[in-house]
Order: sequence, then C-alpha cells, then structure tokens
Amino acid sequence: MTPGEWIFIAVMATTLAGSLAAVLSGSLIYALFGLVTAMFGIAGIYIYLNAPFLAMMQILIYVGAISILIAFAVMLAGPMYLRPKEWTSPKKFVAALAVVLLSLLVLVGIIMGSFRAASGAKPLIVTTQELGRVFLDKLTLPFELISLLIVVSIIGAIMLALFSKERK
Amino acid sequence: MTGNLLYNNLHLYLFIALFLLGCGLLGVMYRRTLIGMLISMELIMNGAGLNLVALNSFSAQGNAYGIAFTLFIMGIAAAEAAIALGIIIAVFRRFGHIEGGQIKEMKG
Amino acid sequence: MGERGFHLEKEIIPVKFALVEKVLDLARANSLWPVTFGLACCAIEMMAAAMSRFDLDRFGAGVFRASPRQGDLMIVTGTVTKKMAPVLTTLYEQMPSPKWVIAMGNCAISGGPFVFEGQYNLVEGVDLLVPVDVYVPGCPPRPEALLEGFLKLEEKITGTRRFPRVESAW
Amino acid sequence: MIYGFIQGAASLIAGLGVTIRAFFQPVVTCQYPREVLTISPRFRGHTKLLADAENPEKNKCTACGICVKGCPSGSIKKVEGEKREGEKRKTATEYLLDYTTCSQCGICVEVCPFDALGFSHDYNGAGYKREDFHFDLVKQLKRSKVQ
Amino acid sequence: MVNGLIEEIKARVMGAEPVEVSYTEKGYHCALETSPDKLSGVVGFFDEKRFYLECLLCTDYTDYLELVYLFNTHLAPCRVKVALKIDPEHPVAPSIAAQYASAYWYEREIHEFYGVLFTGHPNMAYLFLHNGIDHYPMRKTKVPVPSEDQARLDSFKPGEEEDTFFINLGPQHPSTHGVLRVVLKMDGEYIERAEPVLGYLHRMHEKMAENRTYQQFLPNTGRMDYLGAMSFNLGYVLAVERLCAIPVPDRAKFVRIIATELNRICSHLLWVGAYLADLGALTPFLFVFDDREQILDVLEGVAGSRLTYCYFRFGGLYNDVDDEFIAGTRAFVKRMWSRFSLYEKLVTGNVIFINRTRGIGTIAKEQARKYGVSGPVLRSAGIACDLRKIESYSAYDGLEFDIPVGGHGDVLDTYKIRIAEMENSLRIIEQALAKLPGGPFMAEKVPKKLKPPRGDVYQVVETPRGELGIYIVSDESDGPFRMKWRVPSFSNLMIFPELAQGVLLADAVAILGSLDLVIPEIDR
Amino acid sequence: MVNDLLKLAGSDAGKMVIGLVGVLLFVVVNALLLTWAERKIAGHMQRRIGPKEVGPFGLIQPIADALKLLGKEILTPAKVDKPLYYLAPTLIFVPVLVSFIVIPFDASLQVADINVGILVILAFSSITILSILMAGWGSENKYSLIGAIRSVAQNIAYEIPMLLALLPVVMLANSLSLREIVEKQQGLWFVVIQPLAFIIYFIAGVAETNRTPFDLPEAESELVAGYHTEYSGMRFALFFLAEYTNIFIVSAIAATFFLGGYQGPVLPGIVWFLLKSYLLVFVIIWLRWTYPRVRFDQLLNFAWKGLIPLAFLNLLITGGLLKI
Repeated sequence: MTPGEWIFIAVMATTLAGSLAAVLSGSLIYALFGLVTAMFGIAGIYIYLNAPFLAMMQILIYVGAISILIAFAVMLAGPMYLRPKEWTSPKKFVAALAVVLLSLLVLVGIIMGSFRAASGAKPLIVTTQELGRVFLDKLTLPFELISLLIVVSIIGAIMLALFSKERK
Repeated sequence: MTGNLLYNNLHLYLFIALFLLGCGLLGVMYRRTLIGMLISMELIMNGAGLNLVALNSFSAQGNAYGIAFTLFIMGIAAAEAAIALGIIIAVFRRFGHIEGGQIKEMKG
Repeated sequence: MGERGFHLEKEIIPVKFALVEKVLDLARANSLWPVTFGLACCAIEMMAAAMSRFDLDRFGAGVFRASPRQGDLMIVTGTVTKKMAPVLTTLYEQMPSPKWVIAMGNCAISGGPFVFEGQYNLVEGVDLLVPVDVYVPGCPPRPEALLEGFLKLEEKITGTRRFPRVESAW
Repeated sequence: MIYGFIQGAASLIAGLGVTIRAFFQPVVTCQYPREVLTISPRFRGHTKLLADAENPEKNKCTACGICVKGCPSGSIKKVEGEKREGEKRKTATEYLLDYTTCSQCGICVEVCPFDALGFSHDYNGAGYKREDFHFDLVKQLKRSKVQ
Repeated sequence: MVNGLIEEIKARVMGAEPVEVSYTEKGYHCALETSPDKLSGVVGFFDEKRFYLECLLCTDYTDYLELVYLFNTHLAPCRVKVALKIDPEHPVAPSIAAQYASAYWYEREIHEFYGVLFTGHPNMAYLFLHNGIDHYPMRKTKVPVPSEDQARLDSFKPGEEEDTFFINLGPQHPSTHGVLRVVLKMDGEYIERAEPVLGYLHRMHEKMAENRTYQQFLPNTGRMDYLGAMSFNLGYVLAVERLCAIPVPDRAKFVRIIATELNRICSHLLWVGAYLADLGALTPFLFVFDDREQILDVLEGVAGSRLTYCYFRFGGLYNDVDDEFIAGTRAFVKRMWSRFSLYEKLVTGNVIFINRTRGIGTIAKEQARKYGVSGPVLRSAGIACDLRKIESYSAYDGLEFDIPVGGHGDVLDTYKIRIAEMENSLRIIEQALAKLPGGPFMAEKVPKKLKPPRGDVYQVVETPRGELGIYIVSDESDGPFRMKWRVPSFSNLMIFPELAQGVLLADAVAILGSLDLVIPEIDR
Repeated sequence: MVNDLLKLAGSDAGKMVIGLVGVLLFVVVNALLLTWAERKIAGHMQRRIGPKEVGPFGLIQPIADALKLLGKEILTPAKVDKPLYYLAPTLIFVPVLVSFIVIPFDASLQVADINVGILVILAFSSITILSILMAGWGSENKYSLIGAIRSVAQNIAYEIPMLLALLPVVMLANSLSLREIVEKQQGLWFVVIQPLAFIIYFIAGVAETNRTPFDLPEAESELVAGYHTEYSGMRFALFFLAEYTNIFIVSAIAATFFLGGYQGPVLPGIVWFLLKSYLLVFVIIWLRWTYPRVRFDQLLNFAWKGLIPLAFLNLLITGGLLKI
C-alpha cells in the first residue's frame, strides 16, 4: 500500500472514532470534541475526494462555527460549575454494542461488495471557479433561499434568546 | 494503477457515510440532553454531505451539483445550530435543565 | 525537618546531572518570575523596584505573574496575619518547584513593629509558615534592598555572584 | 456619530504618540549594582552608635536605657555598659538591636539625652537568616572604625 | 447653626439634653446622651435633618460600655456626639442599620471586638477576625466569646448555596490592591451579589494604641495608610495637640501643608497608575511611578524615609526643611505642571478609557450620605465637601484652592476629580512655599512625657481618600485609653456591594479600583 | 491537488520534513525573539531598560526563561479534567504549524502553495479557540472558565470581520492562493486600494490574538491569568509560544495581503517580508503598551455593530466597482 493509502486509513479511523466518541461519551464536552474529530476526519476525506475547498469549508463551518456554538450552548445551558453528565447507565453499553455489531455487519457487506464492484474510477476534480459558476448560474434560487434561511434563522435565534430573557 | 488505490473506492466512502448516519440515529434516540441530540444531528448531516460528494465525484458527469449541495447542507447546518442554540437557551431558562425527555410542558 | 519546623528539602530531581543542573540553575537564577503577592506597605516598594527607576526586568525578574502556577518566587511583602496564613501556604503549595521565597520587610521577617504582648492576629515571621530563602529587612526596605535580595538569591542558586557588591556606608 | 468616531480615533493616535515619544527618550533607570543613587544624608536606616568626638575609640552611649523604654516595638533588646576608670558615666559594651522588628521611626534617636545614636546609611541589607540582622551596635561601631 | 439645632433637638426629641461644647477643645460641636429606647428617635431626627453618620464606635470603661454615634452634615460642619451607655454584662443595643447603611458594618465591627449585640441587625457575622479568637479583643477585661457566637467567626460561607457560581476576588488578586477579599455571586459575567470580607491585614492598631504611649504610637500612623502616610501622621499629631493643647509654630504648619500635599499628589498619582493597571493599561503605571519617585526624593530629603515618613511630631516637625527641599519642591511642581498634558493624551482623552469609566458606579447624593462616603468619591456625587476648607485645620484657611466636584457621580468623575485635586495641591504648594515663614519648627515647651487631661477629643483631616477622624479618650495616663480611627476607605468600601450589584465583572473591578482603597487602613 | 499532496507525502517526503523542521525552528526562534522584543520595547516605552543583564542586551533572557520553564516541576493540579488539560497546550500548536506551511516567505520559500491557502489558515485558526476552550474547561478553575468563554465569544465575533476584510483582496486578486495574491501586488499594494479592509483586518487580528486592548481572555486584573491560570512550566510555555507565533502569523498575513508580501526593491524578498511582518508586530506590541482594555460588551458591540457592517459595506463597494 502506498503512504497515501495509509494516511487514508488513518483519516477514516479518525472519522469513525470521532463519531463514536460523539455519540457514546459520557460528558457533553467530550462528545463535542468527538464531533470535532469526526469533522476533521471528514475534511480529510473531502481532500481525498479532490474537493479541498469543501474540506476547508467543512473545517471553517463545522469546527469554527457550529462546534463553537455548541460549546457555547454547553457552557451557557449547564450552570458553569456543573458538568452536564450524559447517560452512564448500562444503556450505554447496550448502545455501544449495537453500533459495533451493526457497523461490523455493514463493513463485511461492503468489503464483499467492494471486491465485486470496485469501480476503479478516479474522483472527479472540481475547481473552485467551477463551483462558483454552478452556484450563480444553475443553482441561483437555492443559493438565495439558503441565504434567506440563514438570515431568518439568525433572527429567530436572537428572538428566542430575547424572548426567554423577558420571561425570566 | 490509480484505480486500485483504496481511496478510489466509492463504497468505502458510502460506508463511512452510513456509519455516520447510524451513529447519529443512535445518538438522537439515546441522548438525554438536547445538546447531545444536536451533536448527533450534525453527524447525520455530515453523513449526507459525504454521500453527496462521494457520489458526485465518482458518478457525476463533470458537474459539481453534489459539492454545491453539500455546501447547502453546511449552510443549513449552521442555521440549524443557531436556532438550536436559541432553543436550548430558551429551554434552559424555562425549565432549568436541558434534558429532552423531561420536557413535558411545551405550551407557554 | 528544618529548624523552624518544616521540611527544608527543595530538590525534586533525585539524581543530579551536574552539568545540566548547573545550566538549569543558571537559567533559573536569571529568570526569577515573582508571584504578585503584595500585602502591605512593602508592596509599594516592591512595585517601585519593578518600575522605571530601578527596573527589576534588567535581571529578567520583571515578569510578575498573577497565577502562582507560573511563578518561581514569592516575595512576601508585609504583615502576615493569622487570617492570611492559610492563603499564603496554599499559594506557596500551588507554585511548582523549584521555588523560592523572599521575606521583604520587617513584618514578613518577624512581625515587625506590630508585635506586642497580647497580640491576637499576627504571624510572627513568614518563616514559620514557609521556608524563606532571603530576608530583606527594613520598614519598608528601599527598592535597592530588594534588588540586593534578588542578587543574594541568585548567588544562592548559582553559588557565585555575578554582580559587583555595593557597600553601603554604615 | 461619525464625528465621535473620528474623535475617538484621534485620541487613540494621540495615546500612541505619547508612548512612541517615550520610546525614543532616554531611560531613567539607575542600574543598581553598577551605579547607585545618592542616598539623602537624612536617610533613616537602622540606628547606629556614634563615636565620641573627643575619643573616637569610645561610643557616647551610657547605657541609661531610655531608648529601650522609648522604643515602640521593643527592638532594643539589651543595653549594658561598664564604668571605666576616670569617667563619670558608664560606656556601653553591648547594645543589641533586633533590626527585624524596628520600624525606623527614630524615636530612640530623639529621646537619647546624650545624642549617642544616629542613623546608619545601610540601605541595601539582605541576608539568608533572620539572625543576620540582630546587630550589636558596639561591635558594629568598632568594625566600621577598622574599615 | 449649633444653637438652633440644640433648641430643635430639645423641642423635637423627648428627654434629650444636648449641650454645646467647645469645638477647639473637643473637635465636635454638641454632645448628647441618650438611652437605648430613645436612640431610634434621636437617629430619626438626624436622618430627617440630612446628617450623615460619621462614625460609630465603642469604648469600654470597664463598668459600662459607651457607644458613640457621631453625626455631621456635609457642607456646614455641625458634629454631634451621641453617647449611649450600655451594660457590659449584657451588651445589647438597638441597631440603626435600617436608617443608616453605614452603621451596618460599624455595628458588625463593634460586635466582634466588644461583643455588643445589636438587635434588629440583619447579619451579625464577623468582618475582621479569624477562627482562632476566643475572647473579645478590645475589651479591657478578658471576656470570652460565648460558644454560640463562635460559629459567626467564619464570616462568610459561599459553600451554602450549591447551585450558584461564586468567584473569590482575592484575598490575593491582582485587582484588589492588597488583601481584600470580595466574594462575588455571579450570574454569568454579571454580579448578583458582592460580599467583601475584611481582616486579612488586621494589624490591631487600635488595640496597640492602648498599650503604647502617645509618642510610641507615632510610627503606626504611617503604616495604616502607607500611601497617604503624611495625612494620617498629621491627623494623629493634630488630635494629640488638641488633646494636650500644644501650640504649633507657623513654620511647622506650612511645612506640614507642603509635605501633606506632596504626599497627596503622590497618593493620587499611584491611584491613577494602579487604576489604569486595573483597566489593563500598564504603561501609565510606570509613568506615574516616575513622577512619584521625584516626590519621594524630595520627601526622603527631609523625612529620611520613602514611604512611612513619621515626620510630624507633637508641636512641630521631626526636623527642619532646608533649601534643598524647597528647591526640590519647586522643581517638582514645575515638572508636574507639564506632565498633566501627557496624562491627558495618554489617559484622560483616550476613548477606550472614557467608555470604560463613564456611567458606571454612579453614586447619588442621598446614597453617599447614607453610606457616609467621603473624599473624591463623595465629591464625585456633587457634594463639595473638603475638610481642608470646611473644617480648616493647620493653616489651610489662608490658602486658596478649589474643591473640584463631579456632576454624575460615576467613576470617570472620580478620576477627573483626582486629577483636578493634584492641580489644586500644586497650587497649594506654590502658595505655601511663597508664604513659608521663618522661625522655629518646633514648639518650645513640649513635655517629653505627655499626660493629657481626662476627656475625649475628635480630630478630622482630609486624606487623599477622604475623611479621617481620630477619636482619642484620655485617662490621664501617658497613653491613650481608647483610640478610634474613622478611616475613609472603610466607609467608601461599604458602598461597593450596592454599586456592584448587577454589573459586569470588569465593571466591578473598575468600580472597586475607583474607590481608591488602601486595605491596611480598612483593616487597621 | 491530491497528486501534489501525495508527491509531497511520498516521493518528496524529504522536502516536507525539511520544511516542517524549518517551520518548527522558525516558530521557536521567532517566539523567543518576540518575547525579548516585547519586554525590551515595553521597557523603553516606559523609559526603562528591560532585560539587559542576561547576555548582551539581554538577548539570552528568553533562552534562560525557556530553560527555566523546562526545568520546572511538572505539576498537574489534582482537580483538572486530565485529557482536556493535557491536550490543550499541544493542540494549540496545530494551527500555528499549518499556517506556516502556506505563508510565502519568498517567491520560492514556501512549504506548499495550496490553491485555497488563505482558507487553510482561516479554517485551522479555529482550533486555537477549541484548545483555549479545552484549557479553560479542563482546568476546573472559574477564572479559566470565564476566560475561555470570553475567548470563544470574542473569536466568533472577530473571525467574521477578519474574513470579510480579506474577501475584497481575494476578489481583486482573483485567487485564494497566497503566492498569487502577492504576485498580483507587483505594482500596487492592496493597502492603497483597500485601506479600510486593512484596518479592519488588523483590528480583528489583534482581537484574534487576544492582545490588549482586546486581551479579555487573560485579563490579568480580572481573571488572574485567564484560561492558562492553572498551567505551569512547559505547558504554560507552549501557550506563550503559540501566542507569540499567532501574533506573527496575523502580521504575516496582513503583510501578504495588503503590504505586498515579499515584494520590494533591492533587498531579497524574505528580508522585505520579515521587515513588513515585524513592523506590524511592533505596532501590535506598541498598542499593548498604550491602551487600557475594553469591556466585554463593548468588545462585542464593536465587532457586531462597527466592524462587521463596515466590512460588509467595503465588500459590497469593492464588488460593485469590480463589476463596473
């Protein structure tokens, strides 16, 4: 195997481990850092899929914005000195077991399948310019809608925060 | 030669996406706090995005719709996180905790 | 046990590598970051020693850290009361070794002018609480005396004196 | 509002001007061990015994004990003297001062009826032991004579 | 004013017998004795007349305890001493904390030092003392603390409420300038409640005074407020001079003024620096120390010490000033006048500084009266009360200076007032230097051993931080029977919990800094 | 793109390693130099000398400090959340190293010219926040926690104007690669066309590096030492190192984007680049020793109500003018 493959395996393992940690860890802050790890892994995968722009956006948005927002929520919503605890009951082990078994099953299936249907095709290269053109030529309406959505959601979030402050 | 490389295999990407989806679903079901659920939701969204990009890279005919839609997903995720943050704070102020299962009274 | 009832042993590295240790000592002596621990009058003179006129920073000792975790040297400047004593020992314990203590001013050394019969609130000397390396007497001592204290401490750490001695008129 | 903004920016730039000017001005530091400030002649260090003007070998203290009573913090631990031949008063042979409890107030110097005490200009003492500053002023006087 | 007041008290308050006393001998205008049941009526009268509670103290005369309430008005001095005798076996007195907020801490202090229980006081927890105390320290006879009161020694327990976020500001924190501890109950970055805990530098000055002679206490004065040591020294010397009726030569009076004003500039300078350091700017701190060193050089030249001068003696000075001092002072005054523009550019005009300080910690006039604040903090509220002018002592009445007042009562005002006060101090120094008379610097007949007549005396001076009052009771021995220091920082700090309520942590630090606290003075 | 990476990773691994070692070396030397410079500049601004007695002009001072910190007892407070506490100081180094990979020191002196270069820096800089968060949360200290929360809020607020200020330059240069942006400034520095963007970027950059007047996360008079209150010895040194490297990175990006990077007459490119960067570093240090700290709400208001609308306006105008 080439070094590139080894790195790919590492990236994949990071992603899987991160997502598992995000779901299974007992403390929310660990879950959050699991999510961050998974996001980095996915960014790495995007690089392998020849979408470096997307990879960087992934980090910028998920790590730089969303996880920070969640971290904020963790800190604001738990009183600061109390660490919000997640499920640490036997349920956890049941769930972990379920996930592991399920994924093993899937993995076996995939490996069987992939040997049969290895496409061998090289991933497509999409440049940033092309991406921009797609956005502004063909997907103008969704693009605008998304911006509208974000604006609305920001206003909504502010309203929610303000509204609840009044109630207090 | 490149065709045999591990990372040129579509199925592997799909597997990762599926795994993320599974993890996310489990999290949404079993997580007790709203924030935990939110984290799991993000995993699901990422799985979907990964799926789109992978399919776009391997089977689209030279267009970039998949990547574009992944970017849309990111936008939606950001919006969702903002809203969720608002809701979580509101819920916390209202109920004093953020445990989803314990929130019974939804009106007012 | 030390003479005043506490453990004076300060070394944390059991096996000493002579040269490494020497270089480290040289570095430590030239980079004594004090914890800001101002108690009373002498604290003002300690500040004065760090200010433009005297400039402790020349010896690399001007980095006053507010967190005890990042300091090497505790300058006890002023009267230690019985209410303050537990705080002082806690702060001392929070500092990572190797660490040093300068008792600045007569109050810190012995309770100073505030000792009288029947006093109910004074610790008569900070060396009853933590091991003191250098004593700087005075009420308050001039900033030069504190600088001299730093030089004395350097001398203690490295074993040699790098700076000229200033003999004051008796 | 725009005016306020400009005014604020101007004030910030004025502040920068002050510091950069100081940057190019000469330093005011006295580099202590290499150069020393002149200490005022009235500087109150710890007390010292003064030598008799007529007989420099002898100090002026008569061990009367007034300073011991006058000292607010009991720093003067012990004053003893002996009467020598041909003199009217005693001369101190031992004068123990615990400098670590002294407050340098100068009351002892003021109350001394024989003007036997003065202030030393020892301004930069530092030592490794408390006991370094328990002075015997009679001995110190002799030592300073030797130097 | 005094006569009218006496008549009015007689008319309005049942059974009160006020007597006029000689101000020059006693330091207060009117004395009045009352009993516990009538206290509330008397206090109510003064409250209605807009007097402020200057000081509340207790004296142990062995066979009875005497509580002394000193009331005064801000602009026309009319100090009334209200005395209340209570039984030392069962010391109980009604609390007046509801009428005067400043009594809240004074009563706590008396409770822990004398064991007087104030009925109706909301919180009798200890302010100063540590856990090992088993007797009331200031009582003349050793009275053990009853076991049920021992629990109160732990003055503050933040651990009681588990669900809240507490922050301990201090006792060793960069922004408290020493060893003040403030327990903050937080709501995020906002402060819900602030509770100062004192006593980390309680050096027993008042107890020590009872064990020492008048001369022997002199060095303590400089250590109580090490930044305004001259003012404290002056206050003590004036009080003893009043008690023993010692005349002071004119030259000494003027030198005292020069030295005190130099020291005042010194103190204000240090405040400016330390305050800016609180706000995060360190360079002004070093600039002010540069100026300060010039003053210290001048003062060391005459007093022989840089910080704890102990320069004034009963009846005069420790030693005379020389030409070098006068030349040095002139040079400093000249230099200082030119430095203000630098501070203007670096600090006063700075938009960040203005935004940090404007509109926070606002004190209203009524609030200032209730809490008995003094000094620049009081003047920032718009009350032009400066004891140098209003109750002129030493030779201040011959000198011309202004009393800067603020309009808003916020932190920025206190800053501006302190800067203006420095300018006024420079003016005073210039005038005093011009007027400096010759002659002796020491009164001729000052006995070596002071044996003042029986009685009490009160003396105020305006220190850099505000009103300092010294109350001395003499029993004809050579040392004071009781000495009480009414210190400005103590009453200024009292207002902090109210000002800090609901503000950001950063603002609380700014407000705390603006009060210009010197902790050894509070703790005494 | 992948091929580039693979080439670097596989056949050209040597070059990569050399680049990384060089970057590491530069990071350390730069941070040591900056601590010395900071103390020396601060000293002279306050009319004192600063480090002097340790080595010539006190130049050995930072080495002594570093050695001392290395020789300190490795102290882990009992209450800390260990994984977070340990990970934070190391994690804070990732963005630092990644950023150096794409910064062009000279026309040929760049570890890798990635075509989304600026995005790499911006994306990875968010790890800094995460590690501050870990440090604050993991320390189990209230001051640390408040410092961390402040830091997060501050970074969110200032990342946006930072990005918005860089966008007009990207539009002008029509590229995300740092080298190309520098090349486009052959004749005219972008600071001439985009003065407003430069100022906004610089302010936001100062805020991102937590320097006075925006040093709230480690506000000494309020929070003791902020998020690194509980760190001692080498771990604390890592935070320090990262902080100074971040200052350099912010200055370097400003130099690259607005001041023509390594472009300049006579002198070699790297000299110009370092000269411009260190000039900006000097300005940042200069600011620190002049101003008081702003308050938390003022800080956020300044970003949300001042910088962001201004940056948007600037972006719109630039876009409009470009179309015309």
